Amino acid sequence: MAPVATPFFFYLFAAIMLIGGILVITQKNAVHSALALIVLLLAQASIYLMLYAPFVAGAQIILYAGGIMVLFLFVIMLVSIERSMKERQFNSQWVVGIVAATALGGLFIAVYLKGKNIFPDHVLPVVESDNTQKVATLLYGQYMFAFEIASLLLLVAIIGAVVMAKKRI
Amino acid sequence: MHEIIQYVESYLTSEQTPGAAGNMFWALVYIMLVFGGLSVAVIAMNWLERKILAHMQVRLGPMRVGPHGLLQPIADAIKLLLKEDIMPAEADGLVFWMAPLIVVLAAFTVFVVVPFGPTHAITDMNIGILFMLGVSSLSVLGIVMAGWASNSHYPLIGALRSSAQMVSYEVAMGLAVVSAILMTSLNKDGTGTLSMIGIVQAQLAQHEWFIFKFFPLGLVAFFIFAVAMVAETNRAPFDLAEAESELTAGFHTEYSGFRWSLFFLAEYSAMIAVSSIAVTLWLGGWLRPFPNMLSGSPWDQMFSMFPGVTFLFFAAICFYNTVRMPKHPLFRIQTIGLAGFGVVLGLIGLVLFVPAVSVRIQDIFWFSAKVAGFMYLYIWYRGTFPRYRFDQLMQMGWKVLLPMGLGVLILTASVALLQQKIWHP
Amino acid sequence: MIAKLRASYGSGIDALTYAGQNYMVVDRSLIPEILRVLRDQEQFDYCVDITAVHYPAREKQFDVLWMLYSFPRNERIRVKTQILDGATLPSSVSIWPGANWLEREVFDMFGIKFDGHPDMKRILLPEGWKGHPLRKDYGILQQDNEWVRINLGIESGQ
Amino acid sequence: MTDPNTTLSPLELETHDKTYLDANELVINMGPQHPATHGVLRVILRLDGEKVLGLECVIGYLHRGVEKIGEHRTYTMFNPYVDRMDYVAAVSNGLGYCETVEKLLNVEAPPRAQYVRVILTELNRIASHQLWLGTHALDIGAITPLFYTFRDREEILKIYEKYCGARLTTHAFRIGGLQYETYTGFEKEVTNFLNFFRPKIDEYEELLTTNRIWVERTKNVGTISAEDCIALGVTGPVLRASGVKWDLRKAQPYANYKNFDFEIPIGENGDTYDRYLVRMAEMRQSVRIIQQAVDALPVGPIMAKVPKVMKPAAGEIYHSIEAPKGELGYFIVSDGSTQPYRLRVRPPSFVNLQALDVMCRGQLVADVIAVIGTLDIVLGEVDR
Repeated sequence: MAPVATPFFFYLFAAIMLIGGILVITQKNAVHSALALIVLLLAQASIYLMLYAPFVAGAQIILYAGGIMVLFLFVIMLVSIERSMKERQFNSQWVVGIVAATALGGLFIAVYLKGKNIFPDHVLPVVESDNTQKVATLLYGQYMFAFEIASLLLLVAIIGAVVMAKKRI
Repeated sequence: MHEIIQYVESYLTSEQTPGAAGNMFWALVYIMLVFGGLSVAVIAMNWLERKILAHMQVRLGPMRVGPHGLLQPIADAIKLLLKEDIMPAEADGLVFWMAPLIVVLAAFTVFVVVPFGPTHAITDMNIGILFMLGVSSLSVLGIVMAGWASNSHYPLIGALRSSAQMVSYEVAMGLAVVSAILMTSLNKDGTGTLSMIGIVQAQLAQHEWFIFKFFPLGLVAFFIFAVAMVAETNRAPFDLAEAESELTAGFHTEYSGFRWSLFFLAEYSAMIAVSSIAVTLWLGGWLRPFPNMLSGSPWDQMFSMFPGVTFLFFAAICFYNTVRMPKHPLFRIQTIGLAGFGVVLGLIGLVLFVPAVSVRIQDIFWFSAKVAGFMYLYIWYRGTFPRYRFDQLMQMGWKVLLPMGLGVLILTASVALLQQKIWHP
Repeated sequence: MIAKLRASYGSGIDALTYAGQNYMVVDRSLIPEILRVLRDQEQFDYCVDITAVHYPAREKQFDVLWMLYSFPRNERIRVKTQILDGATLPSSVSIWPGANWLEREVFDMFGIKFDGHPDMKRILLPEGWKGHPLRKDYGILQQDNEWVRINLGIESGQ
Repeated sequence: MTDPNTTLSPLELETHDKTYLDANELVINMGPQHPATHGVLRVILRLDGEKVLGLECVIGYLHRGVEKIGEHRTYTMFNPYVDRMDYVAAVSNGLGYCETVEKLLNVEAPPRAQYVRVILTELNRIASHQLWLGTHALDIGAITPLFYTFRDREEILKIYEKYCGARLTTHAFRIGGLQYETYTGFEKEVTNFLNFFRPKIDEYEELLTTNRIWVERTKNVGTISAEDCIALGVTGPVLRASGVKWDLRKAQPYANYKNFDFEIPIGENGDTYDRYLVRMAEMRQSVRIIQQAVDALPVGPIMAKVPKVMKPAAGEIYHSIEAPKGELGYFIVSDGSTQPYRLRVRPPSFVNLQALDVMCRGQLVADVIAVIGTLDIVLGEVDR
């Protein structure tokens, strides 16, 4: 089939992600920034798709856009927006932020300049169809232990959250 | 001219979905067909729900607009479109405007991967079912946004309720789905699939619908899904968001006119979407009933007659009612209209008897017939059940369906493993 | 029963019967203990109704009545006492919780206060209503005219 | 409801703890305009989150001063007014009033009138219970029973209409008997209705009694003990559902109920589900009574000798009947004139409504709606 992984689409989604990210941090209204974050996540999902990683894209949509962001929205909506909109945005750390951002950007540029020949110059042939199976075999074969550890951690986190949230048990 | 015909035939005989063939034109045609059919289905559902519910409740339902109220949905649609579109003064304009769009988008996009037949799907993703669950879960966002943006209490609580409900029932739903997907991997080389078409073909290959697989495991999984999908679509008896006696209309209280009709459209197409998931995963998608018991060409012949017979049956009903119409000059137009409707249905039925057509159409027919069964169930629930209390709802989701789902998943996995150990060493 | 009560409380109780219905007229001073006794010893465990009657001509303007019923004995009795206008009565909510609203209604309609009632306020009529409608000297028309004058700005609602 | 907080979800609660950290108990208002308060009842709820700590009823929105009107009308003129109190059981009100005045006048309605009165009153009990069932089920979310009950109630109203021309506020009885002789075919129509109605009760029960969701919504909801009932003066089906076998038709027979044999259905838990079952059984009992009454309907006069201008001797009388909602009592003080000197109505709904507080304590907010429904109050009677 005709490849969708054309530069045009890449730049399109990249631009969407950038705009979304900027909106996330600049919006005064928390709900708006959350929505911007959702846009960002969706664009990211489509970039995964362009990388022939449909499973990751699907997981991204379900977990982040579908699940986590909904909970975000809950919490944001339940605190009164009016108050948070009135008060001055909390940005006394902008110096640190800028420093960190520049450092990261510099790192990327350096990698791009120096490490041209580290990366293969041609796209590896990826078969889309067995992508999911590959992920599965890797997760449950090679990285079984790490996977289980991660899930265990999540379980602990969930239980902790429940215990802390529940006032009257 | 000749080329065009050849082109069309070349497609009709192709064994691929337009998406898989990378054929943009046919993909467009299919998108048009699917969305057109969907809209028609929603309109029909609107009329059917009102009529069936009415007859369950010893009423007549709509009778005035057109014969037996057949034109009622259209009248409603016109009314909704002409209605003033009110936006609350304090509402958050952008979000308020976006919410219905998101809901409708999510509800419609799902149908990209719904397989009406081996080749009758817009496209066939290899993460089909994942895609469906993911995109349909996006509609929660729209609901939450709608509730919040209305900047009013009823919608906010309604949105909180319905989204909490949807999020918590998605878990049980997902577990049930996974147990069905596990079953697809029970073939020689033990590779399962997430693609909707692949799932149905797996059922075909295993000569068994997954609802009967590992009896009763498949049945239980199907039951979990069937309950979860009602809660997922906020329908009775889980319609707490729209509980008139408590909240007015839930998250779309402040919406009116066209925006409201978008929510309506989304609700019904979401119902159809989840039903088609259930049909695909457990009821063998487009496969005709009794593939094993009644196999062989004569039976195939007979079953290929079904679509035509069904339409003729509808036509017969129309004619019967035409005869029963009161013989009064005021009713003449209605009588003629009903008769005309019957004639149209009858003609469709006759066309469906043409072998060339019936061969290509019967997949779609069986799929739609199964989905229609679920639609009737929805209406039936609504006519029969009282409403759950919110805590009872959550209890059912987390304390009953979730453990059941986990148990079914584990059992299915172990049984499948054993089977593969024994049959395919 | 009456005899027993008589014996214990002396005069101030006289039992009467009209149309086969027993009622006793009790002196105001005996009210609380009589009711308590009726509930505790005579098993009149169900306070059917509390109401009052207004006799403007009399010097003791109000009759207050307790209508009691005994589930074990399947028997009714009315306790009646006469009080002055403005005089108060002990509340029987502690004896029959159900007396709560009934006493409130009596207060609402007659302006008879009950001491020791949890919240002695109007029940049927809005707060700030003037007068007590079921008194004989309560003029409907004045009330109505006043109301329309205040709320509708017209002279008479009739 | 005027404040949506009445249907807090657990998530909602969290917010309330978040936003007003000091307020762990919130007061919310429900009604007077609310689909589930059956009229203009206003309830102020004190909530700890979803749990009801207590509530206060604000009534009187429908107060029409019936008792005051009674003092200004003659005995005959006041008769139609009583229909407006419990307007879904108008005939019972009429029966109570007429019997009270008859006691005062010391006359007895002739047997035929008695029987017709029993027939109409029991029909009315059925109609009242049907209306209760439909609305109660609707509050809990079941739409269908409403249409079933109204379809069957229609038959009863038709009988009333043919008998006295009115459907709802039927001024059916007169002091001393009846004004109208029954129309031809009355017995037959009533019998037809009974035969038509018996299976219908089973139909309702099929819809609800074993319906899992219905049972979950009603069992152990709004439970009240027999002691509380008696202490609060609660009567009628609510009292019987708590296990007290007390029905004025048996305890102190009026009209001619002693001639009929019927049982008093009682429940044991005193929860909403039992009250539902009790009312269902009462409908069946009413059918029995009506059947007997129709079979034994005597011929004869329908009006006793009562003076045109009624001047009962000075005295006071209290008489009460078993209305569909509970004990409906009339207390009349006569001063020998043509008008009652004092006319007091003892309404069942008014007294039963007091129990709402006790029944809702510790329940969830969504249950308050169910409990209001199961108390079967009529605001016209509460406020009078």
